[in-house]
Parts: sequence; structure tokens; C-alpha cells
Amino acid sequence: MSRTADAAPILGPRASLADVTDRVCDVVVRQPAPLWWWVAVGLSGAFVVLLVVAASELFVVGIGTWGVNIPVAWGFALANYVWWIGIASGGTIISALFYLTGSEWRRATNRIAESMTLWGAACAGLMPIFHLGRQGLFYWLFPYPNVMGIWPQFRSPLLWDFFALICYIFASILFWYLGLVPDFASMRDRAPTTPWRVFYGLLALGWRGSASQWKTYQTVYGILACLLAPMVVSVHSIVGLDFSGGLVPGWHSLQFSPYFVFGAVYSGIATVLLLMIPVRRLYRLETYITGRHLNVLAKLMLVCGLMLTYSYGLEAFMPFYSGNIFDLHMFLNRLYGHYGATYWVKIALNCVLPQLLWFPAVRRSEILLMVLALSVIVGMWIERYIIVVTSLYQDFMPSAWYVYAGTVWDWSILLGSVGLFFTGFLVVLRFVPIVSISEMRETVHEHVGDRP
Amino acid sequence: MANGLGPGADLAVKVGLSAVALGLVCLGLWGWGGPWDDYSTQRNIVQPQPVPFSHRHHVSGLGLDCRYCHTAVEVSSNAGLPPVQTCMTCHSQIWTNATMLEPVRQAYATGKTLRWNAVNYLPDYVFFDHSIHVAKGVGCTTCHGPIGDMPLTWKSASLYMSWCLDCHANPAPHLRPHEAVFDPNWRRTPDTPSGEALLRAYHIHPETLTDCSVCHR
Amino acid sequence: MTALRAVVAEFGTVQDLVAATRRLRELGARRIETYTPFPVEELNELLVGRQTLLPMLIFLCGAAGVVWGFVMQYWGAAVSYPINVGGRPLNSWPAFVPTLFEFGVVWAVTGGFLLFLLFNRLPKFHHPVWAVRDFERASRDAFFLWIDATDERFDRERLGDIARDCHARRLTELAA
Amino acid sequence: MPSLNGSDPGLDLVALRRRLAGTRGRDYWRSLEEAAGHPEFARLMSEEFPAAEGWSDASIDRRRLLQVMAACVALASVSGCGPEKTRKQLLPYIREPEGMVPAVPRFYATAATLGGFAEGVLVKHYQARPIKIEGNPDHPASLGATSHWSQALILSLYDPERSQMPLQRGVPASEQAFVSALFERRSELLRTHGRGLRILTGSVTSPTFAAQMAALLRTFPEARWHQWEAISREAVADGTTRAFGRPLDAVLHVDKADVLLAVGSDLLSWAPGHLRYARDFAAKRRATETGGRMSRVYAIEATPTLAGSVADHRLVLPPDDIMTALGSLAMAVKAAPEGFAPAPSPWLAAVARDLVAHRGAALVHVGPELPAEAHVLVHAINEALGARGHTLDMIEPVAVGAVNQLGSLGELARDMNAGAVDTLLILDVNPAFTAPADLEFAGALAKVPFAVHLGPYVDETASRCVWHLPATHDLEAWSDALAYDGTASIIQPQVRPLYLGRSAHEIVDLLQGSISPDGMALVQNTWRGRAPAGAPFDGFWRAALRRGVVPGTAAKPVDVPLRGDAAAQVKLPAGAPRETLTVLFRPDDGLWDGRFADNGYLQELPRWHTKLVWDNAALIAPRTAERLKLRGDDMVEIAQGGRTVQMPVWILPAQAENCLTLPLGFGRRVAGNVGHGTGFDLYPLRTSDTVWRAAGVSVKPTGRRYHLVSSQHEQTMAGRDMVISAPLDQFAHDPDFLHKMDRRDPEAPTRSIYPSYDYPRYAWAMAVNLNSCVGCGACVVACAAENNTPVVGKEEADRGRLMHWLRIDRYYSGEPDAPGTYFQPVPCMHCEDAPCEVVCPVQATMHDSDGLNVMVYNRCVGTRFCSNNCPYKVRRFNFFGFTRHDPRLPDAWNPDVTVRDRGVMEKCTYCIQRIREAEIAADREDRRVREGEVKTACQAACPTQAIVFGDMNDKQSAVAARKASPLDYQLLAELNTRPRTTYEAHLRNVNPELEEE
Repeated sequence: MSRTADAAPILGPRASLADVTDRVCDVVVRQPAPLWWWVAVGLSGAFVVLLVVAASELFVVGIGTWGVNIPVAWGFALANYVWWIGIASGGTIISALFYLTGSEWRRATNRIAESMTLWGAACAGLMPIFHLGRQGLFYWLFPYPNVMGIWPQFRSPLLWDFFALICYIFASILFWYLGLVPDFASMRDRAPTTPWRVFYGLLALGWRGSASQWKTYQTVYGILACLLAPMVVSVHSIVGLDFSGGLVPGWHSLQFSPYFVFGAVYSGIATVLLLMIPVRRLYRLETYITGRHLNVLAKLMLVCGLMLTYSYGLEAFMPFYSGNIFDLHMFLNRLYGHYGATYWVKIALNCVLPQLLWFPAVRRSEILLMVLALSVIVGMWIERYIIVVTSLYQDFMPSAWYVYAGTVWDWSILLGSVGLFFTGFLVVLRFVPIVSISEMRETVHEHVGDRP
Repeated sequence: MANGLGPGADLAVKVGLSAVALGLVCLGLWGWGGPWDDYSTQRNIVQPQPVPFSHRHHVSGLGLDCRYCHTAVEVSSNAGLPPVQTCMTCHSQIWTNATMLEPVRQAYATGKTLRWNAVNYLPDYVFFDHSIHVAKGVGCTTCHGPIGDMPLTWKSASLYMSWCLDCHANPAPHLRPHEAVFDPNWRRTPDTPSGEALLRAYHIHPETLTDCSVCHR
Repeated sequence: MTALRAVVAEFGTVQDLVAATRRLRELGARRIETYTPFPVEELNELLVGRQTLLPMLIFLCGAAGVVWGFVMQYWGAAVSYPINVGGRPLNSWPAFVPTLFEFGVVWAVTGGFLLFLLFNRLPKFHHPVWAVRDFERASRDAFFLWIDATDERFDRERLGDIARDCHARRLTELAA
Repeated sequence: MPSLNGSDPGLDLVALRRRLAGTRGRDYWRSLEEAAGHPEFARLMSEEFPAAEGWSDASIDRRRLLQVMAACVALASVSGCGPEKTRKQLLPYIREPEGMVPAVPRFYATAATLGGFAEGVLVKHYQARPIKIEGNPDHPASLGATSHWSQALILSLYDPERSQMPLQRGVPASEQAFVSALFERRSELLRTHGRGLRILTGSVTSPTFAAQMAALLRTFPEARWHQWEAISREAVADGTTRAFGRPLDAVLHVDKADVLLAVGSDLLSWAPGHLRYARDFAAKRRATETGGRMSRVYAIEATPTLAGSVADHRLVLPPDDIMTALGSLAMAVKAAPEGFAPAPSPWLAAVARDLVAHRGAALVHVGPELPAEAHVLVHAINEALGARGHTLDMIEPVAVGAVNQLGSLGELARDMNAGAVDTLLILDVNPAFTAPADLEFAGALAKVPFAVHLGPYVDETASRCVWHLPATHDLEAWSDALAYDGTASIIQPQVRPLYLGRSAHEIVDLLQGSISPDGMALVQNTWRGRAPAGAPFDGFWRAALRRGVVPGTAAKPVDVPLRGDAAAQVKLPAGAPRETLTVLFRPDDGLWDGRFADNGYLQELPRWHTKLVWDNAALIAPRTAERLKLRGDDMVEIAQGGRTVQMPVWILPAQAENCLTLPLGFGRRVAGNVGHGTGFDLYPLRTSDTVWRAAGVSVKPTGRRYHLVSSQHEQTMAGRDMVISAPLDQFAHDPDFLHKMDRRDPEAPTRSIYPSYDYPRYAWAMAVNLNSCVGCGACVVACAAENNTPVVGKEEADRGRLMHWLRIDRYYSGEPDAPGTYFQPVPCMHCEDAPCEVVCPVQATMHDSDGLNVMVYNRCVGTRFCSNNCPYKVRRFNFFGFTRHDPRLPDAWNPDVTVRDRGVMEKCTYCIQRIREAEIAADREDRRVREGEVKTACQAACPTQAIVFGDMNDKQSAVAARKASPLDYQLLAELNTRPRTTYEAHLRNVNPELEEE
């Protein structure tokens, strides 16, 4: 059974240099935006409006509109932040890490992954700013010469994170754009009308595809990939340090950095699957995004799930091993306390359900894959919520223990950011070749040859 | 053509990009220097006052001591704003019908007091104490500039935090002997004790002066 | 007839292009360039050779980023305004490390991208090759070979033979 | 400064009040601010406070209001350091007041009263603005400490909701109108020798007022003077009268009591002189300072009191059993004949033995809520224990005209209904709210043609009287009052009345026919007569004002023999059937009888045991709750004698079974927006014969639930040693036992990988002695008053956003029916290796060279990581612009402390402003700060000296001594944060005989 799944070809029938170019370019430059696109944009746009409203409420009235309190001074915003940055990181892992391993299947998926990274990072970037008590002053975290003669506090994990996030977003944009240059050239050359040609002409920077250009391109792209792969690991490790840098039981743990990276890749791959399956259908890219790709990603998801499960196990083992009463209380409380349900839902969604992926049949069923991907994405949000809230609400001082619950505004921000993500991704779908054409050509060249 | 772009495109784009780059640089420079210009700091800007009071006339001219009007400066965080009465001690005798002084006489007569416009003031979260500065040999003019020669009063220091810190981090050069504190045109002479000597004499511990809690409470 | 700027040959497959290019190189042609829809290893070897300078420069950018990052943090925390934060040492360098890595990477990435533009003389929106018919297909499924007329070994006749042997679809002559 | 008197701003203020009506919680704070924007209001304010001009748009710049003798129009925003384009204005005095130095505080002595009894206080002024209350060290009832009620005075002084103009049938009227109306009545009354004239007051100790009343009753022989205190001490007076044949007051010497039995006692909570008693009590509990010796305290009570919670042994009994127990005890100590009561239980027997063994050093105290019989018995017991002359003295009664208040009020109500009362002056009491329900007082008021109410607020009574007059605040008028021991204090006004206000003295004087009453003259007249002959009165007067006490006025002990048969006369109750429920009425910890309902600090002060805020609840024992199948927050209907109230229940450990404790004072129907509608009014259930307890009560669930808000949600220490408690013996055997426990020794070398900073100049530190703390909460309010911490309201409190910088944790140990109770004040620990600082990305919190953990509000961007990383959770966050919505006038804020804006973190600073003030003063004189020059607000207010603060580097300092104590320990020491605040472990002086049970 599984052999057939694995043996699914990396290219469908009728694949050719011309075909791949035309398919990917024409949906953008030769065809009007399809109805489903408008519907989707309208839908996600509505959520963006919600985000704007929630943000305005936040800026005008204050952080108090949220559920945060003392002791639980961090709430949704931080959970959302880690969640989004995790999704983003997953994208970079696929495009950068697997570029280095030279895996063929990556070529069809990296553009989707990178675009997802950008918008995931964008949503992530909003959260820490929303989260501040005085949002307008977020720039005080930036080391710039000022009339106060004072600097940021470089020992704070939050500051590391601030820098890491900015660097990461910036680097991801460049990486994404660099990969796009040759494809923009293809778009330019396929563009039927002058405005399009100018538009993509400018974006393509006058790329001609000469041997020397290709050489430089490959060198730089390779190096950037080498840099981004470790960077994304480091970025999410630092996100882990935001918590393990504190002494709160449930945060103060050595394994947080790798644990967070596993989680990040996990949710990232899930999101890629969630986006890729509809995209390949809607854009008729089955020839280039085949069962093989789905199969590989599904397996990767399963592996990440297992790594994460291991982390959960370690997390459960440590309190008992250390015997620290605060850790013990926190952990048992996490399982059976006020938020106990969330923990078990998390286990179900992140550890149990994905085991279905052992079955090739499941890996072949696009519906099931999407369902599982969705459940993982939700599960990962819950995990972050648990890390933030259940650690804080009962820490050292019994007298200060209290519970937390998100308000309607917390939820609005979360849903709004989801809307922002999809809107952004839809825009990318509309204006950017969603599969890396030049890299697909190599695949075609290798498997089919150059003649149509 | 292939780009759908005219022949000038290359030049245009290059110019455009360099313009953007230049703009960013300028923005940076403006952000750096902007806060220090007189508009932002309100330095050297004369505030309109109900009565054109001249420190030059009263201090340099008549030789009044700062403390004659700012009575609290040695004992209080606040230097003290002279009551109208203080003006009238002299001006009930001299310039008794100078139109310039009409508001003062009005205030004194009606009890509806004058409204001076503040020249030097700090944000509310900054707690400045005159008495300790004066006690430790920081002269009036060190912060208030050539106040004794101001025909009308203006602010002569930015009063920015970094400006305060410059002195708090390294007070020695700004110290003077006790007797010179209220001297509006004091100059360091060869025989004035060195800043370090004064530092020791006043028992100033510079390492404690940059504590945030020195000014913020 | 005006002076010849270059001759551009169009091929249908990589093999043909490579073959033609190799022939020309054997004849010692210098000023030739190929245009392909995707990078082709053989061409890199034939026409470009190894690129060692670029990686070096990118590494230097990264190194600069790290140095700048440390100097800034050290200066801010220990020199410009030393503050006792939670009893930690002023120069708590281990705490500076995580950001140093990010600085290094982002400087290298930025440098890399700029060098990419620099080495490729991009952006550049004008080039005679675009005058060639069907050149749009250079970014689709056609392979072009540019032989510059100013090449001292340039020989119109032999060029024709090579093109024929390698099943060139078309030869275009570009006027100067 | 032009006074408001004469001008008639009324109408607009009524409009304002109407505008505010109906808004609650945060909305309320906001809407009041809008109201403040009202031009008319602003005009008024500016007339009264030239400084206050434009205050309504004041966001933060209140300091200059005071420190510069100037007003700041348009204000600086908190954030950023840019220029302020809006022009600030400085307004000089015309003539500077004598001796006034800008920005230098001055203190004036006066006294605060509760139930008529004086507590000496000093009022801190800036630019003649009262800013903060401190205790008066020279006053016997204060000794420098203050109650939380006194600490809250400033807030109510500046309360914009105080009554501001006379009302005639609820319609604003001019004072002249009232005066002429009164004079009309007067001429009428003069004809009838005052028939139908009644005056109703609270308990009175003021000699001046007494003299005035005496004179008034001479002018109107047929007039009557009634008194009513809802929290009456009648049982005390009655009991004493029955024991000694005439009314007397007892003055206790707790400092001499080695064994103390507190029976339902208010000794530490609200008895007159409670601050003094608490001080003496605590002094005997600090074993490390008294060579290991420590008083032993027993308590018998039906509902937890402070005394009971800090007792070494507590016996929880229903009221009837308490009487029986007292009987048995009396018998056991030979104060009552054999067979007078059932034989004492082993517990009682042991206590009796202990008491007898400490003859002359033993003391029994019983609270006013127990019946007179109990007091008779206790007097007998104390007599038998030879307490007189040692642990207690009897003095002539302090209160004036100690009448049978209940009877007198009943009589008044009857006469009113009978129409026999045509003129009624109600002076600063609120009978329409607090009178026993059966008197129908409110209804009767309608029958009085000329009923006048003088009060600080328009309350239930005011709204039913023909006339309402705004009363001056305690800090606004001349008066005098006596302390629990008879010591007299002159009450001098600290500020001109902010609104049209009159004092009771002035009203009585008006009725006496004086055209322009002069409070000061009245008080002076009284004291002219009493001043030592020969010496010039002026000197005496000034001295009295300066010291806050009139020297030599303390009452001398009188030697009145106890009636031999006093105890024997007492009829012990048969003992009610077990299952029937009893309710016990008690004053509320914060609102007292309801008079403080409009004070945000007191509404939000977590109640001593329940930690409830903004509400009262029926307190019920766990078992009883179980039996009645009730959970906390269940609404129940409590019925007794056909009267019912509905209210939620709250399960309270250490509560007697089948007893519901009902805290009075809530459920105000006519009050300001702060007090209006918080909690539940229980007076409808309280009748003349059930003033303190009603038996045979039925409780049935209504099925509805109500949301009570408590500031502490976990009742136990969850197996952690927050409060370390040990038996005294263990300490006696091995004083070092504590530091032998793991990592408990602060002196132990801290294993840190960081090179430690040293703090050569000052090392400010705090030590809290858990043996002293009785959990009274004075420190909490003092802290709020000193540090401008906002009141957040019930909704925000419920969302875990209380802003108290200092909280008192209350933990239970053992089984819930009779648990051990521990109070633990928790301010910022000022850790030397502070976890909060390291995680702040913008250096908004860091250390200064005194080792203080300081917070720079204006640098904070609000990441809130510091709070998460604070193991003690002492940081507070401005989730909303709480201070923007705060209704108090700008003048009410402490100018030495930044008023925090929205979105910034804040926390206890060890009152850095006081430290800096002292350091600057010392530096000016080139000397070090001396011990005692810096007192934190909490330390100053603390009646029991539980909190000590000072410089650790000064080995002579009290704090250094406390730190050297073998019982000194750090909270969560295992985290190695090296806190500057440490605690002294709690000791229990257990009676070996009672140990096993």
C-alpha cells in the first residue's frame, strides 16, 4: 500500500517547460480573478475589519479591555504571537532547510511556504505591539540615540525577541523576493498587456537569465538558505526563551527552545498542507503538486508530532524527577486544575489524532489531511495558551492565585489576525507565481526533458 | 519593450532608488538632531509675560541677590516665585506710576493675582530639588544660563534627561564654591579649587547620582 | 550594411545549447553568453567558473553585523549609562549572544542580496538581447546563445556551421 | 482665598449630581470626570482653589498645583520627553502666608473621631492643602498609629460628592433661608419652653458640645436630647452599671496582661483605644524582643475577630454557649457561687487555671456585642483575678449624657409618630438608615414639620427631612473630643470648608440665637474655664493645639467596689435548641455602620477575614453551609419575626455553627455613586430587641446566585511555608531552629553566580514581625493614601486588578471549623537579585545605589513581564486610565508621588519619596540619615509596630536588630532573590494542657 503512495510521481502527466510556465503565470496575468477568490477575499476582509475595530478599541480604551490581570498578565496576545511566529517558522524550514538537503519535492512547495511565512510573521509582529500597555512607545525597545540618554535593557529575552523578530521578517522578505526575481521575469515575458509587463518588469529588475546571472543567483540563494535555516531555529529558540528566561514554574525549563522549534515546524507544515491542497485544485496545479508532495508533508507532520509528543513527555517527567513542589503543583494543576480540559484537548489534537497519518490511505485523502492539519493548527494554539496561562495563574504565591479568561476583544484580535493572514495570502495568490517556476523547470528538465 | 519600459527607465530607477536612500539618511539625521533645535527645546525663546520683568535690570543692574525674590531656593525643592508683595516693597516707592507696572499694582489692589508664563518647567514625573543643588555648589547660571543678563527671561537649557545626566554622571566640572553659587557672572579663576576638590568637599558620590530614583518617584 | 553587434542563436534543448557553447569555447571564443529558463551546470562551468569572492564578502557582512551588535550592546549596557539591573553584571555578555547571531544573519542576508544586484548589474532594464525575436521564451522553454561580434575569434561562417550542427532553430543578427 | 459661603452655586451642582446618578464602577469614575469638565463646577473649584484651575483636564501634573504656588493649565502627558507647547502658568501669592515655604510640608495636630471617641492625628499640609494623615505620637489613643478609617479621611475630605448646599425638601436653598426659618421656629419654641424640640446626635464626648447642649436645655427646658449610635456600646455601659452600681468606663493595660482571654472581643478592632491596646498587645507578643517571653492569648467567640484570629487558643462557640462558658469560668475562678453554672469543660478549666495562675497579670475582655450579663460576669471574673489596678482601671464615663440610647431613640420615634415632635435636629447621624426596623423611624420623620438633618452627605435621613444642611468634614471645623481614657484633644480645622458646611456646634449655636456662630470661639470658651488658672490662656491654647492633646486631662482611676452579688444576679440562658439559626449583627470592617459607604478606600479595603471588597455577605460556617446545602454566592432569604432580607452567603472558617454573621453598613439606598447600592442593607432585619443577635432565624435559598468579589482566592498556603509558625517552646529550646531549616538563614552565604553589588551608603530594608501583625489593614489604606493608588471599583477588582501596593494575605491552616489564622502583609520585597528587573526590555525597573528596586513609570511601556516574573506578585498594572477616571479633586493627590497613567506598571517603592526627602535633607547638612527619619506610610500607620523600616547598614537601627533575630526569614528564599523585606516567624504560646486537642 504505502509503496504506491510513496511511488506517486513527482510530476503529473503533460508536464513540460512551457506547460509549467503557462499554468503558473496565466492564472495571474492572463485570467481574471476567479469568483472563489473574490468570495474568499471578502470573507477574510471582513475579519480584517474586525481586527481594525478590536485594535482601535484597544488603543483608545486600553489593555484593560482584555482578560489579562494580575497574576495572569500575559494572555491571548502572547499565545497568538508564539502561534503565528511558529507557523511562519515552519514555512522557512521547508523552503530553506530542505533546499540545503536538495530534496526535489521542496521545489513545488517552497513558494507557498515562504508566502505563508511572510504573512504569519506579519501577524506575529502585530501581537507584541498590541500586547504593550503603551503601544505607541514600542519603539523604545529599539536602540536609537535619544534625548533621554537611555538604552534598552539588552538582558531581557523580550528584547532578544524584538530583534530576532525584526531580523527574521526582514531576512524572510529578501529570501522570498530573491527567489521570485526569475519568476517575475517569466511573468513579465508572459504578460499580455503593457501595465502588467511594466509591473513585473520592474519587479524582475531586468532579469535575463544569462549564465552568469544564474550562477550568482544560485550562489547567493544557497548562502541565504544556509543562513535562514539556522536563523529560523534561533528565532524560535529565542521565542522559547521569552518564557524559559523567566522563573515561573512551567516556563523555567531547559527544553523550551527545541520544544518550541518542534512545535513551530509542526504547525508550519500543517498550515502549508492546509493551504496547498485547495491551491493545487483551484489553480489546477495537480501536475506539479502531486500526491507525492502531500505524502511527504504528511509524513513530516507525523514526525514533528512525534517529536512534540516526546517534549510533552519530558515536560511531564521533569517535575516528578526534580520534585520541585512549585513545578509539581503547576503540572498536576495543568492536568486537573481549572484549565485541565485544555490540556487533554491539546494531547488529543497534537499527539493522538495525527497518528492516523501512519496509514497511507489517510495520507492520500486530501480531506482527511486538511482536517488533521486544521486540528494540529488549533491544537498548537491551545498549547501556547496553556503555556502562557496555566503557568501564570497559580505560581509561587498562593494568595495571589487567580483565573483568567479571554474577553470578546481577545477573540476579535485572534480571529482578526487569522483574517489578515488569509487576506495577505490571497493577495499573494493573485499577484505572485505560487509555485517557483524556474525551479520546477529544473525538475521538468530532469524528468521529462526540454521538448514539449 | 521587453520590460514595457522606455529608454529612460534605467536612469529613472537608479535616480529613484538613490533618492529613497538619501531620504532615509536625511530622516535619520533629522531624527537625531531635530529634538535639539530651539523650537523643540524652547531654548532661547522669550515667553510673553504680563509684566516685562528684566532680570538684567534687577540682578546685574541693581545687584539684587537671587534669594531676595526666590526665597525658598535653599530650603525647598521649589525656588519660590515672589509674591506680588515682594514687587511692591520697592515699587510702592519707585516707579509708582509706571504704566509697565500697572498689572502689578492692579494685582496688589484687587487681589486678582498675576499670571506669569512658566519658562523652565519639567514633566510631572521628574522631581527636581533646588535646595540640594544649591547646597552642593551648583550655581543658578549653571542651569538657568546668563539669567542675570536677561532683559526678558528665556530658557537656556534643553532640560532633557540626557542634559541632566551629562552633569549627574560627571558633576565635578560644574561645581563651584559655596559663596559663588548665587553669583550670576562667576567665572572659574586659577585659584578656584578644582572640581574634584569640591566634589570631595561637598561629599558628592557621583556613582549614586545617575540612579533613576534620584529624579523619578 | 551597418556593423554587426552580435549573433544570437536559439536552441530547443539544453543539450544543443551546451554543445554549441562548448564548440565555441574550444575555438577560443570569449565574448559569448547564454540565456536559459533555468540554471544549467555545464554552462556555469563553461562560461563562469567558480565564484569565490561572493561568499567571502557575504561572510564579511555577517561578521560586521556581529561586531556592531556586540559593540552596541556593550556600549549601551556598560559604558554609556551603566545601570544595576537585578544585580546582574554590567557587561553580561552571555545575554548579548542570542541577538548577536540574529544581527550577523540579517547583515549577511542584506549584504548577500545587495551583492546579488551588484554582481548582476541589476536593476537593468535595457539590453540588446531583448531585440531578439521570441526572446520572451528565454524565460519559458527556449535557450539562447549570444556571440558578440567584437570577439576577436568571431567568424560568421563557422558560426553558421556550428549552429546548423547543433540544430539551432534560428540565428538572429543584431546590428550595432 | 474667597470662601464659597455667601455665593450660591447650588443648582449647577445638583445638575452635576443628577448627571452622575445611576452610573457605576468604571463608568462612574469616568462620568464624574466629565462632570468635572462642567464649567460651573470648574468656576467653583477655581474660586475655592485658585490652584485648581483647569483641573478637569489635569492628567497628571497635579504636583505643581501644590509645589509651585501656581496652577498648571493644560498639562504634560506622561509619555515622551518632548517640549510641552501648551503654556503653563504660575500664579504668585499676593501676600505670602506667614512661614509658608513652597513644597515643604507642614503638620498640624487634630483628632479624628469614631463613635465620639477621639484618635489623635497629625495632618500633613502642602501649601495649606491637607494631603495625608499621620498618627499623633503624643496622643494616648494613637501613639503615632492610625486606624484605616482615619487614613481614609483625606479621600472623603476632597470627595466631590459631599453635600454641597442646603436643601429644603430636596430643593437647593440658600443658607439664609434656613437661618430665617430656624429663627422663626426658635421664637415659637421660646414661647413653648422648647416643647416638641428634640435633638438627635451620635455618642458625644465633646465637652464643648456638652456645654452647648446643657445651655440649650436651660433655654428650652422641655426640649430633649436623644443619642443613637448604630454600633452602640450600651451593653458595656449597662453591664458596668449593673456591676458597679453606676456607669463607669474600663481602661485596659494590655501591656501588663500575661494571660489574656478575649471573649467576642473588639479589643484589637474597634474598641475605643483599640490602637493603643493593639500596640500594647503586640509588644507582649514579640518573643525575640522580650527575652523569649510572650503573653498567652485565649479567645472564645462565635464569629472571627482580630483578637480571636491571633489568639494562641480559640474556642468557637455559639452565643448562648459563650454565656454558659463565661458562667462556668466565673465559677472556676471563684467569681460566682458553686452550682451557678455547669462545670467547666476541660478547655475552660485549663484556661481558668492559667488565668488564676497569673493573678494580677490576667485580663478578660468582652466585646460590646455580647449582652450586659456577659459584661457583669467578666467584671466579676476580672475582679476575682485581681485585674483592677493592674491590668485594668475603672474611670468615670468618657461619653457625655450616657443615656439608654435604644430606649431614647424608641421614645423619640414614638413621640414623632404621636406628633409630639415639631422640631427635630438630627446632627450627623443617619437614623433613617440605621435605626432599628421596628421603630419605623423613616416613616415617623415625615410627621415632623421642622426636621433638620445636618450631615456630610445627602443620605437616607436627609432625603426625608424638611431641611438638609451640609456638615463640615472632621478636618474642616472646630471642635474637641475625648479619647478612651478621657484625654482631651482640640479638633482644629485644617482647611476652610470646601463646600457650604456647618458644624454641629454652629447649628446648636444658631438655635441658641447667635447670628454668626463661631466654632473657634465656642471651643475656646469651653477651655477658658478648664485652662489652668494663672497661666495665660493663649499659651495653654497654643500648646494644646500644637501637641494635639490637652495636657493632664486623662481620667484618674476611680475606686468603686464591685457589687458582691453582681455575678450571682446574672441569669444564664437556658441554651437555645441546637438546630435553630441565629444571626449576629456586626459593624463592617470598612464601612462601620454605613457612614463610610462613600469612601472608595474603605469600600475596597479587603475585609479582614473574608477579603471581600465592595460587598457584604452572610458569613456562615462550613458545616452549617453543608447542612443547609449552601455554596458561597448563593442568594438566601433570611427571615426573622416576619422581617426578611435577601443576600448572598459566604462560607467563613472559624465561624460558629448555626450562626450567620451579618456585617452592617452596606446597601445604602441614598448615597453617592461610590456607596450607592453596594452590598445589602441588613437594618431592616435589625429590631430594638435584636440589636446584636436574633435567634430563631430561618434561611432559605432563593435559587439565585450573586457574584461576591474577594481579593484572595486561595485560603491555604498550599503546602508552602509562606508563614512559618512554630510553638514558643521550640523557640525556647532552640532559638536557632528556624535557620537550621533548609536555606532559611538570610545571613547564609547566597550561592549566586553573579558578583554581588555592595551598597555602601544606605541599604534600606523592611522587617515584618508576624507575631505583631493583627491584620487590621491600616497599612493598606495608609499606603493607598500616601502613594496615590487609585480605587478601581468592584468590576475591576473582580477582574484581578486591585491596585493595592501592599496587601495583607490571610491564610488558614488546620480543619476549617477552628483553623489557625495567619495574617501576612506583603509589600514589594525589593530583591537584590530582582527577577523583575532582568526581564524588562526598556530599563523601566532597576536598582539604585541604596539597593532599592525602583520603578520608573514614565519609562514603562507595559510589557508586564516583570509582573509575571515577580514570584511575590506585588506588581500592579494600570490596565485602564484608573487615575484619569478617579473622581477625587486634583488637590487630593500626594504631590510627592507621580500619578500613574494608563498602561504602566507600578509597585511598592518603600515610599521612595520619603527616603529621598530625608536623604536630601541629610545631604544638605552633610550628614547621614538618622534612624527614624524615614518612616514608610505603612510603618507609620501600623498600630502594632509589626512593620519596621530603616537602614541595614546602620547596625544600631531597629531594622538591623530585627534582621539579626533568629526568627528572621525570607519569603521564597529557595529562589535566592535576596529580598530586602524579611519576616519574623510566627510563634504560638500554646498551653501544654490544651496541646493534645
